[in-house]
Amino acid sequence: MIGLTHYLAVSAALFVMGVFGIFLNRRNIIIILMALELILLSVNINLVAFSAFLHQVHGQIFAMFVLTVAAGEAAIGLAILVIYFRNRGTVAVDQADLMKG
Amino acid sequence: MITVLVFLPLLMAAIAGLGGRLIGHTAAKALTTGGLFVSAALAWTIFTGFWLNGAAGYTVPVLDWIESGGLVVNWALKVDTLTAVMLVVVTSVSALVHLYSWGYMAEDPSQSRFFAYLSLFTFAMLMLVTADNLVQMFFGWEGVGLASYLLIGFWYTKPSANAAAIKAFVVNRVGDFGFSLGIFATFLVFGTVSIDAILAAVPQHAGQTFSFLGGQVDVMTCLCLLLFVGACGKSAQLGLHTWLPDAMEGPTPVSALIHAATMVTAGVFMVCRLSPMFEASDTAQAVVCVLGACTALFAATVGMVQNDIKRVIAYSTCSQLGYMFFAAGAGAYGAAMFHLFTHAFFKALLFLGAGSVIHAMHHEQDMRFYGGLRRHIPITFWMMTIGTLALTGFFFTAGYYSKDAILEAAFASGTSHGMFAFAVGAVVAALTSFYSWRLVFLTFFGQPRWAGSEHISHAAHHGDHHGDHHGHHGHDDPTAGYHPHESPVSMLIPLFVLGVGALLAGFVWHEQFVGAEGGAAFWRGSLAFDAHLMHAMHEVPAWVVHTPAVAFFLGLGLAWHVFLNRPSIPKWWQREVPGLYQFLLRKWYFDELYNAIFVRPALWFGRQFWTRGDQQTIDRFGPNGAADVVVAGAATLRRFQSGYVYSYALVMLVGLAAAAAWMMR
Amino acid sequence: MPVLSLMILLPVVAALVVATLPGGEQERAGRARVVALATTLVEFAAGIWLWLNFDSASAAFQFAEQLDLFAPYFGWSLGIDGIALMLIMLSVFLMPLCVLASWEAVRKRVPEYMAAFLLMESLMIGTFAARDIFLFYLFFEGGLIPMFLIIGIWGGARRIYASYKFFLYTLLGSVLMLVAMLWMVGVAGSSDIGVLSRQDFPAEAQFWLFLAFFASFAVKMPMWPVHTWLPDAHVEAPTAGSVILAGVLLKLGGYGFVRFSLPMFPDASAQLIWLVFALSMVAVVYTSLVALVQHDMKKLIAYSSVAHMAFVTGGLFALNTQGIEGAMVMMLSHGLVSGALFLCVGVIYDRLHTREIGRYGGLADTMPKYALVLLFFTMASVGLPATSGFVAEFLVLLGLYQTSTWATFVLTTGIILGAGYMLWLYARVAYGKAAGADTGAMPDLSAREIAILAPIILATLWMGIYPKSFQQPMKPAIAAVVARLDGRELATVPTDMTLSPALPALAAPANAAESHH
Amino acid sequence: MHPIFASIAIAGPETILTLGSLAALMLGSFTPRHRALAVTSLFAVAIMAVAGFSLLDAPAGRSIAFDGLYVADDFSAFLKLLILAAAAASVLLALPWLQESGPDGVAAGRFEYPVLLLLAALGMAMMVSANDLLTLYVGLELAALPSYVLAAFSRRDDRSAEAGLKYFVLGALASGILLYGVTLIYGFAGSTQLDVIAGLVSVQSERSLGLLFGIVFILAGLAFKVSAVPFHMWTPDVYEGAPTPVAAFFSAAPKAAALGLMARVLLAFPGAVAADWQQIILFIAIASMVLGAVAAVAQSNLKRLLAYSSIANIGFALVGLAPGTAAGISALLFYITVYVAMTLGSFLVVLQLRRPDGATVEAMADLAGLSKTQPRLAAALAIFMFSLAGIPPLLGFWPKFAVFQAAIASGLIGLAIIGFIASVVAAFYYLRLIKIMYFDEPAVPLASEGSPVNGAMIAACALFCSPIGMLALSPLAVATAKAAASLFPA
Amino acid sequence: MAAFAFYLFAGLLLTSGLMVITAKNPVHSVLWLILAFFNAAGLFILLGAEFLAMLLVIVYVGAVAVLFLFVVMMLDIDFRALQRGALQNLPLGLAVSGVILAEVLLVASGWTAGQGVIVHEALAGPPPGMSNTQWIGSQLYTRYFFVFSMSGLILLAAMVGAIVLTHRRRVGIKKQSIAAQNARTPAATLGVGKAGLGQGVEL
Repeated sequence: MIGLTHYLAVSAALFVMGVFGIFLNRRNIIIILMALELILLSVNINLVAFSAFLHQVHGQIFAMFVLTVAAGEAAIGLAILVIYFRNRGTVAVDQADLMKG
Repeated sequence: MITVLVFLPLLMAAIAGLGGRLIGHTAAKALTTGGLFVSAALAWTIFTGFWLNGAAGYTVPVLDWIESGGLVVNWALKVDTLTAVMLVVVTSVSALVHLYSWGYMAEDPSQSRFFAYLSLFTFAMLMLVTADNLVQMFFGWEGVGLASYLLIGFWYTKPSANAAAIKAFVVNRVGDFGFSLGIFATFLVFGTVSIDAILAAVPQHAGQTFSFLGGQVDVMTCLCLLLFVGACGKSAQLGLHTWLPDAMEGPTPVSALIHAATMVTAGVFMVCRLSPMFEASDTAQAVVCVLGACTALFAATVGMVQNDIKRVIAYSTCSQLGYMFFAAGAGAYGAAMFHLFTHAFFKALLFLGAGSVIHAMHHEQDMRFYGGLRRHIPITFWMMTIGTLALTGFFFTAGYYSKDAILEAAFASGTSHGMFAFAVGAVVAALTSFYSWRLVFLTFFGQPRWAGSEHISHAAHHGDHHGDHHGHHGHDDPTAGYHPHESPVSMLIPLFVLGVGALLAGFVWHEQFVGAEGGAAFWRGSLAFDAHLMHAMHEVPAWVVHTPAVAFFLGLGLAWHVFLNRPSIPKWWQREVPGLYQFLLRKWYFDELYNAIFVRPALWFGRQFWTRGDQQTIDRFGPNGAADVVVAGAATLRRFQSGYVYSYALVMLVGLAAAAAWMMR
Repeated sequence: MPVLSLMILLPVVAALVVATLPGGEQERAGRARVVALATTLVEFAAGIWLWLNFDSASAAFQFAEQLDLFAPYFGWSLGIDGIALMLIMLSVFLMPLCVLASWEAVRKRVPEYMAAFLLMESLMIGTFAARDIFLFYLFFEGGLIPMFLIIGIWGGARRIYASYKFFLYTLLGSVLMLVAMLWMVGVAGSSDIGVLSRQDFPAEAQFWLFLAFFASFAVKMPMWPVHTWLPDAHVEAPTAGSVILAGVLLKLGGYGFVRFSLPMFPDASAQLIWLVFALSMVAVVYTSLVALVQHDMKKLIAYSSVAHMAFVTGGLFALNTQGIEGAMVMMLSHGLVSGALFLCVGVIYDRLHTREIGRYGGLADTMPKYALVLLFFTMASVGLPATSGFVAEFLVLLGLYQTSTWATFVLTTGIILGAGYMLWLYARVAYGKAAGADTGAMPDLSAREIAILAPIILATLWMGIYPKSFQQPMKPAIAAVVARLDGRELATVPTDMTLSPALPALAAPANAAESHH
Repeated sequence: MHPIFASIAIAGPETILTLGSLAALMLGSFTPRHRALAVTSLFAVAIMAVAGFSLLDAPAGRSIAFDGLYVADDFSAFLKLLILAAAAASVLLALPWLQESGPDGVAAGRFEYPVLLLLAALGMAMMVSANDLLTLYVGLELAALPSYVLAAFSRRDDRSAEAGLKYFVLGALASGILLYGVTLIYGFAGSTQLDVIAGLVSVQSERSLGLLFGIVFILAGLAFKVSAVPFHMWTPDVYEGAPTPVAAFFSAAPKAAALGLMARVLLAFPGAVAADWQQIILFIAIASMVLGAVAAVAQSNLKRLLAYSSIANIGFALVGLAPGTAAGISALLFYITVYVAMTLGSFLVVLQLRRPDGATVEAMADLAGLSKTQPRLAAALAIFMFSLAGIPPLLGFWPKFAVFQAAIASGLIGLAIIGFIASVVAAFYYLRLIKIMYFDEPAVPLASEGSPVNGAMIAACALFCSPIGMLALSPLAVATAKAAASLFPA
Repeated sequence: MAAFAFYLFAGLLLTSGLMVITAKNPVHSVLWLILAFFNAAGLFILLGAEFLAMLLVIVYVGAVAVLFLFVVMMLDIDFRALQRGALQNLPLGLAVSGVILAEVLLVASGWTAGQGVIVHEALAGPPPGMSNTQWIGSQLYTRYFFVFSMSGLILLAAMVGAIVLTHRRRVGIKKQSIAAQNARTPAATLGVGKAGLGQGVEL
C-alpha cells in the first residue's frame, strides 16, 4: 500500500538532490538553476501529497502558485545568467568570485 | 600675641617669596628678619610669663579645619610651658640665623627666596609646636619637611643637593607614614585627635589591646611606637637618620636652624608632648630609650671619621638627638627638653661657626684642607671653642647641665634599658669629646693644608678678590696663596649671642627644666614630669656624677694626642684597620643597604610592573589581546567568505542541518 | 527656572553656534574661542549660583526637574545633591581654564575643538545632575564621543591607539553596567535613582549587580588592572583634554560608586570590600612604582592618578563617614591638582613640544614663576597639609583605618612613594641644569597662563585650609549613604578593630562603631 | 456588495500599489525617454505616499480579508509605513545615480527601476500582511524577484551581474527551503493559515518533529531574507556588487519586511514549541551580532562594511524577537525603524560622495580626511556611525536598549551581555570610519554630488539619529507598542 | 498496480533527478530534467491531481525546460573548459547532504500530523460531481483571488526584469517606422534639379 510516507520520502530525496546539486556543481550555473527546479518539484510533490491525503484542494493550489513562481524565477535566473555570461564569457560557478572576504 | 607670633613669619615669607623681585633683596631680607625678631621678642615675653609669672596654658582657636563624622580638627594655637620653651628656641635661633644669613648669603642671587624659605620654615615649626591636635602637629611636621626640602635643595643646580633634598623628604615621609598611622590609630582608640583630650583619656585605655595588621597588640604600645616612627624620621634616629648628613648640602645657616636647633628636635618635642602616652607603655619607652642610645652611639662612631666639617656636626646632632630620646625613654622628659634647649644654642653656634669657617675658606668644607685657621679667624675660633665646650659638656656650660641630667636620669631610672642607655651615653660622651675636639684641632690648629682644595685654588687663582695674589706661590705653599678673612659683623653677632647662650643657658635654667621641685612648677603638667625620678637623679652615686667629666677629658686628651701630638696616627689607623675605618666612613653602609633593599628594587619593580606587568601582561592579554582575537577572528571569517556560491550554500545548509538536528534532541 | 536644564543645554547650543560660525579660518577660530570662553564662564557663574542657593542641610535632590519627555524609556529628571553639586562645580570651574589653556596651544580646527569641549561640559553636568538612572547612563556614555574626538583629532603621535583604547575599554565596562541597570529597573519598576537607592535587592542579585557596575566604574576610575587606558589616553590627549580627563571624567567612576554601588547594593558593597581593598592596595603600590620609572611627564602623572584614585576607592569602601567624605574631597582635590599638573605640563609642552622629562631641567632658573607653581602642585599632589590633597588623604586613610588596618597600612605607603616620584619629577624638571639651549631659552609663564593656574592654586589652598566650604554641602548626602550602609555585614577581612577589654565609657568614634555591627 | 470588495478595501495599500505599479509601467513606457525615469520615479513615490496615507486612517484593530489569507492590523500598518518610506527613499536616492550612469544610458537609468521597486514594495507589504503561508510565499517572491533584478541592474558591471547571480541562486535556494518547511507545516496542520496553525499548535501535547522541522526550514528561509547568520553569506557580496542605491534599498525595506514577517510567523507557533524556536532565534541572534561585529573589522570596502553592519544589526533586532513577548516585538519594531534611518542615512552619504573621476566611493580609505573636505557629510556620517555603534545619546542607542530591556525582562541576561559585548566590538569598526574621516589627512578630494533631495534626506536621517531624535522616543514607543499588541490578540 | 506505478515513477524521478545534477553536458541535464517532470506528473496523477499534472507538463516541460534548453544552446558555452574544477569540499557537501537527507527521511518516515488533523489513509478525489480541475477553478478565482492577482504581478515583474536585464537597444540597426513612412509626402522627398554640365549633382 503506497501511503503518504512514500511520497514524502520521494520528495525528501528529491529535495536533497536539489540541494546537493547546488554545491556539487562547479562547472555550470545552469545546472544549479535546474537543481533549484528540482527543489521546487519536491516541494510540489509534498504539497500535492498532503493535499490528497488531507482531502483539501489548498495544497494543489499552493503547488500551482509554486509552479507560477518557479516559472518567474526561472526567467529571472536565466536572464541574470545571460547578462553574466555576456560580461564574463563563462558560466562556471567557481569563476564567480569577484567579491569575497 | 601668639597669633601674631606664629603668622608674622608666614606673612613675611609670602611677601618675600612672592614679591621678592618686586621689593628687592634688601627689603625682603629686612622684612623677614624684622618679623622674626618681633616674633622672638614675643616668644621671650611668653616664655617669661611661664617662667617667672607662672602663667596658665591656654589655647587660641583660629579656624575650623576638618570635620567629618566624629572627627573634629581645628586650627588652634596651644600655648603652655612646653610650647613656650620651643617658641623661644625656634624664634631665637631663627632670628639669629636670619641675621647671620645677611652676611652668609650676601652674594647669592636668590637671597629673598632663601629668606622666604627660612621664614616659612619658622612658621611651620611654630605651627608644629603650638599644635593643639595631632593633625595640626602633622601639618607643622610636614611644613617643616617642605621647608627643609626646599632649603636643602636651595642650590638646586647641584645634583647632590637635589638628591639630598629628595632623600630628606622621602625619608621623612617614611616617618610620617608611621606618624599618620599613629594618628589614625589614636583616633580609632580615643575618638579624637585633640592632644588634651587624648592625654586626659590615656589612663582609660592603658592596658587595652586591639588588633593591628591582624594581630592583637597593646593599644598604648602600638600607638606610641607608630608615633615614634614619625619622631624617628624627623629626628633622624637610627634607621631613618640617613637624610640628615646629606642635608648638609643646604646652606650652612639652614643646617644650623633646621638640622640642628629646631626641626630635628621636633621628634623629641612630640614625644615630650605626648609623654603621658609613652608613660603608659613600658615597651614603648624601652624602645625609645634603646633606639636613642643606639643612635647616639652610631652617630658618634661615624662622626669620628668624617672629613666634612658640617657632616661631623651633623652626626653630632644625630648623636645628641639620641641623647634626648633616651632621656625621654628613661622618663626624664624634662631632661630631654633641657638638652633640646641647650643643644639648640650650642649646636646652632657650632654650625654657624662652621659656616663662618666655610665662608672664610671659600666654601671648602673638607677639614683635611683646613688647619691653622685660629690665627686667621680668631673670633670664629673662640666661638667654635665655646660651642665645643658646651657640646662636650665642659663644666658649667650649657651642655654640662643637660648631659649630666640625662645620664643621671638614665641611671636613676633603674630600668635595664635605662642602665644600657647610661652606659652607652657615657661612652658616647667620650666619643663626642673626641670628635668635637678633632674638629677643632683639625680646623684651627696645626699647619694650613689648603693647597689641596679645589675651592681654594679656584678662589686663589681666578676669583682674586683679595688682591694679594702672587703668581710665584708654588705647590709647596700650604696656604696656596689664600688668606682667609673673618666673617662680617652680621654673622658674628649671632655667634656672640649663641655663645652666651651656650655658656649660660644650662646654668640659668637647669632648676626649671630638671630640678625636682622647680621642674614640676615650671612644666605644670605640659609634659609627664616625674619628680621622683628627678629626686633620684640627684642622689645617684658619685661615680655616675663624675662620669661625664671623665669622658670629656678622655676624649679631649685622645684627640689632642692623635691630631696635634702625633698626627701620623690617623693615617696609620686608616692603613691598619681599613675595614673598620671604611665601615665608619661609609656610615655603617646604611646608604648602600637602603639603596640595595629599597631604592633599586623599587626602580626594578617599577620597570617590571611597567613593561612586564602593564605592557606585556595587562595590555597584551587585555585590550591588545582582545583586539588581536577579534582581528584573527575577522581574518578567519574572511576566509570563509570565499566568494563561491556553493560554499555559501554549504554554510546555509550546515546551519539548516544543525538547527534541524538541534530540534531532534 | 530650570537651571540645570539650562546649564546642560547652553553648552550644546553654544557648541552648535561655534561649529557653524561664519568667516575665514582665522576669524572662526577667534570667535570660537571667545564664544567658548564666554559660555564656560556663564556656566561657572551658574554653578556659583547653584552653590549659593543650595541648601546644605538637606540630603534631598535640589533644583529638581521632571519632564516625562522620553517615556517609557527614561525621564528628563534632574536634580542635585551635595555630591553632585560639588562635582558640577569642579567641572564648571575647570572648563574655562581648559578653554584658556587651549587658547594658543590649539591651532588646528579650533571651532570643532571648542564645540567638542562644550559638548563635553554639557555631558559632564548632565551626568552629575541626572536623577534618572538611564539619563545618567546616557550622559555617562555620551562623554566618550567628544573625548574620543578630542584625543583622536588633537592628540599626539599615538593618538589613534589611545583614543580607541580609551573608547572601547570604557565602553566595554559600561555595557555590563547597562545590563545591570536594565535588570534593576525591570525589578524595581522605576528608573529613578532615588527610588532605586531605597530598593532592597536580594543579596544574591546585589552581588552580580555590584560586579556589573563595578566593571564600569572600575574602568572609569581607573582601578588596577583595568587602568592601562589611562596613561595612553593622557599622554596622547591635548593638554585640556588631559585636564578634563583627569579632572572630571575619572571622577565619574567614584561618583558612580557613591551614587549607585554603595546605596543600591549595600550588602554586596560590604561583602566585597576585600576585592576593592585588594585592588586599591595593589594599585597604590604598583602604579606608584611604575610612575617612578616613567620618562614621560604625562605618563607619570597619569600613573599617579591611578594611585590617587585607589585612595578614592579605598575611602569609599571604608563605608564610613570619614572614608566617604575623604574620598569625595579626594576626587575634588585630585580634579584640581592633577588637572593643574597637566596644565603645567602643557605649559612647557607648548614651548618645547616634548614631554620627555630628560629634555627639561633647570626651569627654576629659567622659569622661576613656573617652577614655583609646579612646586606648589607637586606638593599638593603628594598631599602636603594645607593643600586639598592632605585633607583628602587624611580623611580617607582615617576612615579606612576603621575598616581595615591592612588596607590602610598599604595605602599609606602611597604617601612615601608619591613623594618619591613627584619630587624626583620635580627635581628633574625644575632643578639641575637646563638640558639644552632651547630648554634654557623658554620664556616664563605668560599672564594668560598665570590666570589659568592661579585660580586652581587658590582653590587648592582653600580646600586644604578650610575644606568645610566644600564638605558642608556633601555631608547630608553622604550621611544618607552611610545610613544606607549601616549595619551591613562586612566581609571577613582582617578588619576587626574592636578594643578589648571594652570599656563602657569608651568614647569610641561613632562611625567606626557603626560600620562594624 | 460582494465580500471581495470589502477585502479589497481592507487591502487598500496593496490595491493602490498594484494599480500604481501598472500605471507606472504604462507611464514610463509612454513618456519620452529622457523624462521617463524622473516622471516614473516621482509617480512611484507619489503612489507610495498615497498608499502610506491610506494606512494612516486605517481602521484600528485587526481585519481579516480574502478568507483569512490576508490580515490588516496595527502591526502590518506600522511596518508598511516603514517599508513604504524606505522604498520611497530608495527610489529618490537612486535618481541622481540613475540619471548619470552610463553615457549611453543603457546600463541603467531606466524607468523600470522605480517600477520594480514599486513591485517589490508591494511584495513586502503583502509579506507583512500575510495571514497565510501562501500569501507569505507569494509576497516574498514578489519582493524577491525585483530584488534579484535590481542587484544585477548595472548589467554591464561584472560585479553587479555576479551579485545578481549569487543573490538569485542563494535566494532561490532559501525560498526552496522555506517552501519545504511550508509543506511540512501544511501537512502537520492541514492548513497554512497562521491563526489556524496557532490555534492547533497551542493545543498540541506532543512534540512533533514534522512541525519543528517545518519551523526550522521556514526560519532558515526567513533568516536568509534578513541575512542572519548562518544564512548571511550572500550579504557582503551582494551589497558590494549591487549598485549602491540598490544596496541601500536592500539594507532597509526588505529587512523590515522580513523581520516583521518573521515575528508574525513565529508567533503562530506558541506554547511549548515557542521554547524551541526561541533557542534558534537566540542562536542566530548571537551568531549574527558576533559575526557581524567581528567580520567587519577586516573590511576595507564601505559597502561590505555596511553589509556586515546590517548583519550585526539584524542580530540585535532578533534579540527583541527571542523573548517572544509584546515588549520584545515592540522593541524589534523600534529597532528596525531606527536601523532603517541609520542605514539609509549612511548609504545616502556614500552615494552623495564622488571621487574625482566621478565614480562613487567604495573604499573606506577614500573617506580619509572627509571632515575637512566635506564637513557636513562627514558629520552626518559620524552621527550615523556613532548611532549604529549604539553610543548614547544618539538615537541608535535606544533600540539596542529596548531590545535588551525586553530580553532581560524575559531573563535572557546572558544574551544581553553577549550582545552588548558584541556591540563594543562593533563600535571598533564604526570608530574606524570616524577615525578615517576625522583623524586622517585627506587623500582623495571627494566632491559632493550635490543632490538637494538626497541632501535633505541625509539631513533628516541625521537629525533623527542625533540626540534630537530622542524626542521621537515617546511617540515611537506608543506606536510600536500598539503595533506589537496587535500580534497578541487578547 | 498503483504501487508498481508509484515505484516506477518514483524510481525514474529520482534517477533522472540524479542525472540532472551529475550529467556532464548541460543539454543532457535539461533532458533529464524534462524526464523528471514527466515522472513527477505521473506521481501527481497517482495522487489524483490531474490538473496539476498537466500543468506541470505544460508549464515546466513546455516553458521552463525549453527555456533552459534555449539558453543552454544560445549561450554557446565551451563545455570542455567547464569539465575542469576540483571538488574541494565535496566530502563536507556529501556529509551535510547526507545529514539533511537522514533528517528529512526521518521526518517523512515517522510522519504524524498534528493532533486534531485528519489525514486519510486513502486518496479521495474532489467532492462529488466535481472534477479536479473544477475543484481548483472554483477556489482559485474566489478564495485565492488576491494571491492569484499577485502571482500575476510576479510574472509581470519577472517579465520586466528579464527585459530590463537582457534587452539591448542595438544602435545602428534599421527599424521600420510605419508612421514615418506614412507621413512622407512627395514634397518632402522628391525634388527636381538641374545638373549643370560637368558639375555633377549634389545629393
